Amino acid sequence: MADWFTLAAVFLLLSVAVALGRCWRGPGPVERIMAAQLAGTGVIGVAVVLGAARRDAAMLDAALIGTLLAAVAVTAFARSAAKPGDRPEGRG
Amino acid sequence: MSPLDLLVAVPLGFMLATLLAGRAARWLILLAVPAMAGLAFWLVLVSPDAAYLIGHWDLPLGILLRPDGVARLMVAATALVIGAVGLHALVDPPEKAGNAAQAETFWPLIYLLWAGANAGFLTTDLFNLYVTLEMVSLAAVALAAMGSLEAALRYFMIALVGSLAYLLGVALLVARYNTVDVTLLSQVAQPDLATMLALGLMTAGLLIKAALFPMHGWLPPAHAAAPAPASALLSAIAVKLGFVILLRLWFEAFPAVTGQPALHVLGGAGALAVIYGSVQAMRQQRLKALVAYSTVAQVGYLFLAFPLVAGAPDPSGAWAGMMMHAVAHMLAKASMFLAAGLMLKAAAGHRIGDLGGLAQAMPMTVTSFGLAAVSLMGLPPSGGFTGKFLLLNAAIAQGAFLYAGVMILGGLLAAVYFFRALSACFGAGPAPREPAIRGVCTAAPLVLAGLAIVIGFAGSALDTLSAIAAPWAAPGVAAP
Amino acid sequence: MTAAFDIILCLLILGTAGIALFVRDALAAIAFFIAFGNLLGLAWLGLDAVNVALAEIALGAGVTGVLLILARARLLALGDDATCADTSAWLRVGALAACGGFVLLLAAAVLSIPPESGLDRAITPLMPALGIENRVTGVLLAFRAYDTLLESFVLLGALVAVWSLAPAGVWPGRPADLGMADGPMRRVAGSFARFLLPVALVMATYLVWAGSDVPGGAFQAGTVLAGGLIVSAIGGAIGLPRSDLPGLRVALVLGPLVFLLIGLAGTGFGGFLVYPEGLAKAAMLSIEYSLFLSIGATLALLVTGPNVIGLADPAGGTERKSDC
Amino acid sequence: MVTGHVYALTGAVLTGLGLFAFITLRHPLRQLLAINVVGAGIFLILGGLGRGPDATDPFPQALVITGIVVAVALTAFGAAMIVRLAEARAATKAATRPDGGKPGP
Amino acid sequence: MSWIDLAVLALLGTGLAFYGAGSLGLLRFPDTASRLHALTKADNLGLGLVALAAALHWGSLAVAAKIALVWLFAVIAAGITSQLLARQARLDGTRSHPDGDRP
Repeated sequence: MADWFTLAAVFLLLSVAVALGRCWRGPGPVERIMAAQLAGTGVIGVAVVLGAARRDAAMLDAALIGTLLAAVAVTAFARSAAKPGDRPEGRG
Repeated sequence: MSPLDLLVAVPLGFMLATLLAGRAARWLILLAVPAMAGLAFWLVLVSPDAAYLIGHWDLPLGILLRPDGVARLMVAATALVIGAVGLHALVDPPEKAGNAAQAETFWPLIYLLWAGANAGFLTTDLFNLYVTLEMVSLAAVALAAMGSLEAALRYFMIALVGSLAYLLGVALLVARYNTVDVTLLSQVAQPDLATMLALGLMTAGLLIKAALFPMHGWLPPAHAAAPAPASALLSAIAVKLGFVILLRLWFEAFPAVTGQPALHVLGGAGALAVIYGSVQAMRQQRLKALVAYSTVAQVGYLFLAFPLVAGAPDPSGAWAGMMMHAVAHMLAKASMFLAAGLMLKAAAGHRIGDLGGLAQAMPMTVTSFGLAAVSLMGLPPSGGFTGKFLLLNAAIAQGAFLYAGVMILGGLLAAVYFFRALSACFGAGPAPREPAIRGVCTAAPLVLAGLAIVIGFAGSALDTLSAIAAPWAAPGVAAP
Repeated sequence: MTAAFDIILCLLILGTAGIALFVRDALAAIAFFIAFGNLLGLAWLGLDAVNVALAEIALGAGVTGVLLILARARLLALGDDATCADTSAWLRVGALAACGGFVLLLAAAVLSIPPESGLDRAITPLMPALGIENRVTGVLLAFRAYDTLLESFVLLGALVAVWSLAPAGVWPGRPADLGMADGPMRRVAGSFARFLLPVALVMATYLVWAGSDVPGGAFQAGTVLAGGLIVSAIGGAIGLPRSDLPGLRVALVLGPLVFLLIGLAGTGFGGFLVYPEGLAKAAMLSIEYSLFLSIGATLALLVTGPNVIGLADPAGGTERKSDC
Repeated sequence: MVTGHVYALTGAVLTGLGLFAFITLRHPLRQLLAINVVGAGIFLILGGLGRGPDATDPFPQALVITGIVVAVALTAFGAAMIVRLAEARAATKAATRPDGGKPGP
Repeated sequence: MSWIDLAVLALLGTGLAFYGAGSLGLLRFPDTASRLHALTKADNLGLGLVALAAALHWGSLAVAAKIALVWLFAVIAAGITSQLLARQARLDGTRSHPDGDRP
């Protein structure tokens, strides 16, 4: 059974590679961020699957931290992609 | 209670205290100076078997602190330099006019530098040394950035590369020997590919940090542009940590790996540094750039001594000369940067030609500059003279006349460029600006320069001190 | 099958690193750097080094990534898009030859060393005395606590160094506001932050607590806390504090201070950083809990950068108080 | 080929790749990125060579964690310096313009 | 091979299929909105199914809870980010020059 999970991990890595291809091609920042986000989800999937293959529950903590900080990074991306011309519209 | 850990813990405590004290932080130096001076004095007198493992965890896991001769001398000199610079900065604010951020952060940064330098001098653990190296680099870059952000960024990048080269070497050693302790490595080191590559990488990284020619490029702009107290700390202390780690590597951990040719590469680079730094110093028009290039030359002597120490039948003379030179340079160069800072505040401009009339306006400060120059040139009686004399002796005894010639030439060139600056001070010039300088400011460089001279008379005491637990004396004596 | 996983992962790591370094667009470079960091985290999982994987995913990919994103945004606002000018072909050829030779030499050295967990044998018998199971935490907080102590000061020192860069006239002000410029996005990020901050706090506490026995620890936990704080600042849920706020200073100093005091208290039991018998776990937990708070605050402020007079919005950026 | 060597060799290549990028890239932010890649490579060498038959040595693991924290601290300081330098340059450029530099309200 | 194992394999396979479809969709779809669509599918369903497979395989309630937490976080994070990105894409779309220009 563990082998099946490792196989799944390999497959997920390949799908991460495909997502990264989109990230490379762009064209816009939104595409790049989206692709990075998908790659992040793929990595989380690999962590879960690898944890199952090796029966190491601590790897799930890595997945948990990964989701959390990926969300932080995407939020920061979204903030930075906003052009200097965009002023706040209605605050508070 | 041991001075070995307190010398690190106390400055760290002061760093935290400055962060909590806010604007009153600067006054803490009045407490720190006596405390650290006392601890350094204690360390100088402590018995050689005071070496101990932190937390009592045995090697290879734990970290060994050891009060050998090098550590005693460097820690004491560091206490003198930072103490004097700190008191100086208390009276004469180091920051750019009106920059409150610099005024406040200067203090925690010098305590970080102090703790990092002491920790680095005392430990025998190569990974621990990496952390202390980063403490010192971080503080040094931030202090340099108070003068020129551009020069500091360049310094930062190159220092990072140096750190990583060092870290890569440490990584290879951990993997190869399962230990990073110098005393253990000295027993197991083999001259194989991994070890030689590790030693080469670490040496290259540390030479960047120590600014040995041709890796000196970052030093003159950073040191010349920083505020005077910061320049003093950078030239006196930040550069020396790399040198001390190299001593530990070349003479203690890997004497079985380093051969004569490699030692002569270091010595040759040192000789070139002496000549190149001196020639560049002669060509400088700005006073602080001159002093900064003089550091490039003086660092050269430290490495020129490497083959002399290794080649001597009885290395004690060359070893003492090298350590004496290092200490004398710390004191004299700190003094010189402080004096130069005061002189430039009073002078009409930053060029050497603008110094006219200063000898009358601020005789004490020009005297400090002159005394520091005497030691750096190696004129008797001074620490610089004793150090160079011992090295020269060793060189002649070994028939290394090339090194001897470079040392003599370097002294002559130093005389040329320092006399140029001094004679400008005595020359006529535009009336200097009102030197609104208080006593401590004048006293700090004077005391440091005076010490650089006085240690020339304490030659034999320093000789004994430098020989404590020296790698060539009795191998393995330091292990508890 | 495991070997295939290892090799594909390593190829992906090398590929992402190459693209992160040499792609023209800076945003893509950072995106690839984050992907690279996450894949490295997987590599550490592959090596069964979960502690490091947590640190790499949290710090190496997460915090460094956010840091670079924000730095790039500030540079872009100044008209610097951080694309690389082409360097001369000769330089590139020379560098390629030098680095290629270096890699070959390094690879030969690496292959000459057989991989083994040599110090494991020395560590395992010492663990029962500490009362914890996680050997990495044991190394970090007992055997090499001195390194960790100094390291916590490096982190604090980096923040002081960042502070020292503030231009004249803005001290003690605030760092540049991180808030989203666009109103609706700000609201989305704000509600996300109100969810994330408590979650991050719980999770961080869990990581410290778990760190004694299973992978985790103060640095990983502090990073999670920092992530929560950064999102809150972006969403406007919390305002950035003034640099001289006494409470902030206490939060920053707390961890290193507790660490230093426990270390000094050890003098009473035989030496610096000696933990009293039976109390080792309590001492380590106290250090870790205080350290993680300080690390969280320090990392969050490191990411926000020095206090700044924004050129795009003079004066406003430093003094505006964000509201909830 | 052992698992440990696969990762350690990847680390070696990463180190060289980062070094090459550091030499050939001119933008300081990119150089900072390159330095981080070099650091990651070194850590991977440490971890890979500490990989035993069924566990990875906790000692190098702890060193790597320390190294990662130091790297993040220095990266943050470096990024702050890069941004401040760009701002200082923009400010001087703006100050030399006739309109006094500050953008209008 | 037990029934549970078969179920695990089925879930794993379906999950991986969703991942693959999401990645391919991201690569092949013509415009931003449909790519975003692909992204959320892969995020939620792919990871969900794979996580379910892992939880079944583990057979421990505590671990299953943790896996559920991972999935929950991922879904929430994906929801937030797709909102942010959709808004960003709309802002970009209203401008005449999509990328790389500055006022």
